[in-house]
Amino acid sequence: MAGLSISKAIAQALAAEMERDSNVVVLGEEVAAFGGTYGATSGLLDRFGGERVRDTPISEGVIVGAAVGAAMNGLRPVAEIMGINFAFLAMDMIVNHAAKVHSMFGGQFRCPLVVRTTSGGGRQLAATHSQTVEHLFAHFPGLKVVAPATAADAKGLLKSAIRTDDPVMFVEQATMYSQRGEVPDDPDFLIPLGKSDVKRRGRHVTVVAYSKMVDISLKAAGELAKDGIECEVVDLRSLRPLDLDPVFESFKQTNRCVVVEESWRTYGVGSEVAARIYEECFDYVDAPVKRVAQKEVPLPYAGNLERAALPQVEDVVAAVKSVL
Amino acid sequence: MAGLSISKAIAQALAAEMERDSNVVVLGEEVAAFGGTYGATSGLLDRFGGERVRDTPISEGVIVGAAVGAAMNGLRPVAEIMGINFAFLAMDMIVNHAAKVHSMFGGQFRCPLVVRTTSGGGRQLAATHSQTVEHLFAHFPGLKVVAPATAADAKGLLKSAIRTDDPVMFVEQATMYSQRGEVPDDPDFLIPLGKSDVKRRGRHVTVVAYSKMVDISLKAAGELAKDGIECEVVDLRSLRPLDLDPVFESFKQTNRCVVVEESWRTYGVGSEVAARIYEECFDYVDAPVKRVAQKEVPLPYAGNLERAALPQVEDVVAAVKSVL
Amino acid sequence: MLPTSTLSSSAAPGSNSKPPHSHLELLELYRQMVLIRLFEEKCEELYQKGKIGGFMHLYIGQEAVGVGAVAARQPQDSVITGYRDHGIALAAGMTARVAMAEMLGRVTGCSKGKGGSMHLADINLKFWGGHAIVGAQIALAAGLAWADKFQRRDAATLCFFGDGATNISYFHEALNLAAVWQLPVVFICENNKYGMWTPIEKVSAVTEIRRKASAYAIPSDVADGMDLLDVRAKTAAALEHCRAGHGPYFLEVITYRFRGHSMGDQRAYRTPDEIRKWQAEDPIGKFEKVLLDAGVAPADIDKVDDDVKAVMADAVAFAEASPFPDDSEIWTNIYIEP
Amino acid sequence: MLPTSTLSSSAAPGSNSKPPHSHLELLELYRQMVLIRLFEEKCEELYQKGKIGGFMHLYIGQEAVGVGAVAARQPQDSVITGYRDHGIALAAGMTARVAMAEMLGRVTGCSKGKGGSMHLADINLKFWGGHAIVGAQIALAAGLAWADKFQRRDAATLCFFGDGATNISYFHEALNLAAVWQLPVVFICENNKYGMWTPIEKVSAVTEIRRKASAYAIPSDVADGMDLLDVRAKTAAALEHCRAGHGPYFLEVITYRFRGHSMGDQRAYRTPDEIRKWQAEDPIGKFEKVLLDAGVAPADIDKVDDDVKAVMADAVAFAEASPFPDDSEIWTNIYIEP
Ligand SMILES: Cc1ncc(C[n+]2csc(CCOP(=O)(O)OP(=O)(O)O)c2C)c(N)n1
Ligand SMILES: Cc1ncc(C[n+]2csc(CCOP(=O)(O)OP(=O)(O)O)c2C)c(N)n1
Ligand SMILES: [Mg+2]
Ligand SMILES: [Mg+2]
Repeated sequence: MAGLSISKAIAQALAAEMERDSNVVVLGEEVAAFGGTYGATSGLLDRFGGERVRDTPISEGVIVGAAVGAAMNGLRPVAEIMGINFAFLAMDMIVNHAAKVHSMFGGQFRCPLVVRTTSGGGRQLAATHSQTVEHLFAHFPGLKVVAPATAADAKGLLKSAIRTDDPVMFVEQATMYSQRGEVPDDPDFLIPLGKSDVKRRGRHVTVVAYSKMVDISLKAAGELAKDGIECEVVDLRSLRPLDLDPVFESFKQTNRCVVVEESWRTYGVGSEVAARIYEECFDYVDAPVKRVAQKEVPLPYAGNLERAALPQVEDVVAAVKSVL
Repeated sequence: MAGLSISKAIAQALAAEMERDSNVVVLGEEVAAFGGTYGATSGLLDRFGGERVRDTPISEGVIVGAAVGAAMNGLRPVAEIMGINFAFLAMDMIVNHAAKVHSMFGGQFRCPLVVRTTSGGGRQLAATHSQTVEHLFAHFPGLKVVAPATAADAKGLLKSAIRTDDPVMFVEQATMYSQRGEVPDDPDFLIPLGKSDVKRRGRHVTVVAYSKMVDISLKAAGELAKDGIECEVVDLRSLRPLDLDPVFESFKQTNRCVVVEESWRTYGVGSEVAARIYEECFDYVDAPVKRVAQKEVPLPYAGNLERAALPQVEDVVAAVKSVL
Repeated sequence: MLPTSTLSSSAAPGSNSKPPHSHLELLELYRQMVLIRLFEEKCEELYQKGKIGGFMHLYIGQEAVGVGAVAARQPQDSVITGYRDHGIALAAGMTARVAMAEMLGRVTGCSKGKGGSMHLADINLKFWGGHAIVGAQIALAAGLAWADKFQRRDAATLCFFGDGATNISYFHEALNLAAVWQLPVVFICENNKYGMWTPIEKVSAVTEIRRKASAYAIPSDVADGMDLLDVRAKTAAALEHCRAGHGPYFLEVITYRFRGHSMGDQRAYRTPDEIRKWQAEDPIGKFEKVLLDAGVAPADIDKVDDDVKAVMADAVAFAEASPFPDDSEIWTNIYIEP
Repeated sequence: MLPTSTLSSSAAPGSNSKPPHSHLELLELYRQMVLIRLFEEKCEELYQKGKIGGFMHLYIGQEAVGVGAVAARQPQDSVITGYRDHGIALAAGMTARVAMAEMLGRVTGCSKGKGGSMHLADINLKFWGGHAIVGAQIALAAGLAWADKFQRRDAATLCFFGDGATNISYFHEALNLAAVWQLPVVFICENNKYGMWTPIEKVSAVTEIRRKASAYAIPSDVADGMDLLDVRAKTAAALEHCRAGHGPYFLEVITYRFRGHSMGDQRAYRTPDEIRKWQAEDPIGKFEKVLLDAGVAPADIDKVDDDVKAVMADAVAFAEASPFPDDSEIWTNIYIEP
């Protein structure tokens, strides 16, 4: 075990999988010579050479398009899209091709592709550069969508994402790269895709979150514990497949739930979690599931406006108190 | 009043607004010389000339991009994207630009743009050409998203969409163009955006739907009425703004709800409606809100598979019975 | 007559540098074109009867492009195209049975009935489909070729697309990437002058499509799409260029579709004169003359015609006798790992 | 010295067909460049102090491009660019006060603090922003110009973008549309040789960017981006072309950014030699010589320098004294109609 940043954990995962399988290749803007905008591909070019680690033009469509074609034809590409806000320019390739070439051709083709990208606000990048929209991709059957919250999860999940024969969107949160955590050294350390994880035990309220909101929720849980309120914090880790079993299990104890997401509330992850809780735990519901989310506005630049719009620890604290 | 097809109703709406405001222009693939793939722009070229009705290259990105720029600079473009499946290629322009130029620049710019497109399955077009994904666009504040279910609504809503100074996605269902209905002749016939509409009165179960699923739900309601089960069918008409007041009002009488949507269940419209019902009508809930949706698979070509995957009248009937 | 102004002088059939073709070889190429023609006519009939659904785009008139180009490939070379894919599929070696079963949505179809007309494919033939998002295959082709180059497979990719497709994003991004990474792709633009009902000059700033290749420093040539041997020779040369490690090549093929854009296309966007002029250039009729000139016996040609008819009758019978996929098949092939 | 091989012969400053410039005019152009330079240096300082947030891309070294090109426009002509927009904003007439207030996220900023560094704009100056999705402004520019042409406004659009942006989808689709519709856009590629840290030759099949324009039959020229008068003259000629109804024009401007791609860019992707060579071509220093050669008094130049310093001091004071937007401002400007 070693204290590693998320960015280093990702670089480790990539290196380990490239070591293990010579068909794993990395491509994207600035991933090679400069190791990625967030350092997550740092060191790979030196270690694996220019044929396996490739800088691309600013061409999001063909970055993913070429990766899909290469995946169909035997490679296991890890394509980086610098920000999920730019993934809209590759959306057709991700949802119409990566997600469908296997099924639409009756199972002939496979697309073992990982699209790594960065999501989230909080850096004063204004409306077009601050979105959290991984759940839009998670709407599409055929695609897997992963969004880790810790360094260890980032490593273990990314390694699984690279090994699975299905296409995966792997979404990192842009403000979290330097966050450190204990990460197993074992090159075969894997975390299965599609399994939620209880990040804190508690019996009063079930708090459901993923990505950076796990951190926010854990901080809120810390605050609340001071008042004797014990939250169980469930980290979804994958948005597709969506594993809500730990949520239901917890909810059957707590009878109360708060879902925390960084994106806008309407048509968000919280609504899906809420709807499913009512479907599966109807007799256990003591209060409406509460959703904490970004205010429904394009995120503004000014620091105070951005703070006012994004979900904060105190919003989670207030939401938990409101369902008690 | 006259019995009109949806396609004619749309052509009428376009003509009326073009007549009224010389800044309204129409662009898209095959919209001019051939009046649109579905005939919805038929007759416009002859009547308004080639400067106002323009065929474009197959360039979805710049179809919407040029429309956004033109909207900022004084025109009121109605851009047609031949199918919502191709709108992914224009998604950046729609969600990052059309939806944001007003807010991100502090209100300086306006973007009175309508993007008309076609959604839905049922024509054996296979996985990439059969999707129903308007709610993904409805996730974005700054955009309005409309999806009419009848010829009259299509006309009245499209006219409002063209008149509003905000950008609107206007989503028609591809199998419904020839469906006829009574449509007011009045050139100033308008239906306000963001208002749901009760399409059938009933006191036992609230059925919520939009676009083609309204039709399916009305047919199911007809069946159920034979057994003495009276459904109230609420047509959302707009997905953003989302007007759930009529749903809540109805639900407070029926205490039971089925949401019918053509797309996949996970992260769909049904989850949002369900979550909101619990938030707003918690004390009125007698049974979990039931969601009827497409099976979570990329839609296959073969007719029987397509039917098996898409929501059918009998699925709605069964769902309604299950919540009673 | 094909308007000569649209063709470079090097497009003359005589420029074919390959050794003269054997009768057998000529008959096989002829057979493929006739098979496509009859397959398409049968599809037309079955579509009108409601047995084929969805959108369907016929290849009639363009047979020499698919057959000529694919004939130039080695078995390790890949082929990919758009939704107008029946002809390319058959040229790539798909049997009429398997293709027709897919058309009819049967489980014996190449894509188990899940893809339909626009999504024929056979991985064993290195025929990667059949893609209905205009231009997407151009990006996918870059990836196919990248994998081949990476694996040092001595293989290239033949990527077909229409004139209309050259205006979409993917065309630009993929040609640039292919050039920068020196990928072995032959980009084959089937310039049939129309994208749906719109003539190329209304939507493309240049109508000599190969001029677009020069923006990526990709060498290019033009071929007469009504002349199978010209297409074949120029594709062969393009493949040699790729195999020699010189990166991508661009081939514009001047052709024409004799039917509408897709089934149900009754729009009057072409003059009867134009259509007649091109029909006089029918690639099959022209190639029949090549065969006769080469001394192939008319009886041998007739025999091919008869054989193909029999093959088509068998294919339709096979397809119609095949079961529809079981409804439970909607749940298969979504994910490889649960 | 600017490597001459990258410039066509017509790029020599002497080719400027405009009448000789008055001292006043020269001083005004000089003033704008100095204003940009000092504005950028101040931004750098304030960013390091944490007063400016987000991503910030400085225009230092490229001043002659924005000032020279925008100086050629008429008031009715539009201007649009990418995220590297401070210089263009100031050249378009935005005051340093309003620009600096936006940098600091104040409600007095041009975008009320909602846009920040990458999203400066002023509709009254027909400066349409500041767009941070690479290449998006190229598509928007086609639309701006379409509206102008449609309204018969006798106006054209100056659209700025980087060399890296020429590889993205929008570039291709927008240039083709502009050519087909004969839209009055001057496409100005600020070729500063790098997109982020990657040199152009690693990611673009052609490095003489103007070659890309020929795929759309758009006429092009190249200008020396370190020579304000050359940029201005060639932009003026391009605008004349547009105004005469001949459709779009493409101008490649060879330039260089003296700072990194954005703040915090400490990567060593350029040799000190290369940087030094270009710094020797500093557009402001060069233009000062032009002024002196034209007989402008050194004292007049010094006065401009002093004036600009005062303007900048005032701008920073204004911005810092301005209030942040009220938190409730998040709810404004989402929709125009509820
Ligand atoms: C991205 C996208 N936009 C639009 C369409 C609808 N569409 C299908 S085929 C076609 C015309 C293509 O023309 P061309 O590339 O010349 O090929 P051809 O049909 O002539 O073989 C269009 C517009 C589509 N399938 N995908
Ligand atoms: C679509 C998109 N992809 C990637 C980025 C990240 N990005 C911002 S600037 C930039 C480099 C652009 O280079 P160039 O066009 O040469 O402009 P320059 O910065 O040199 O002025 C990149 C890759 C982005 N903003 N948008
Ligand atoms: Mg064509
Ligand atoms: Mg650059």
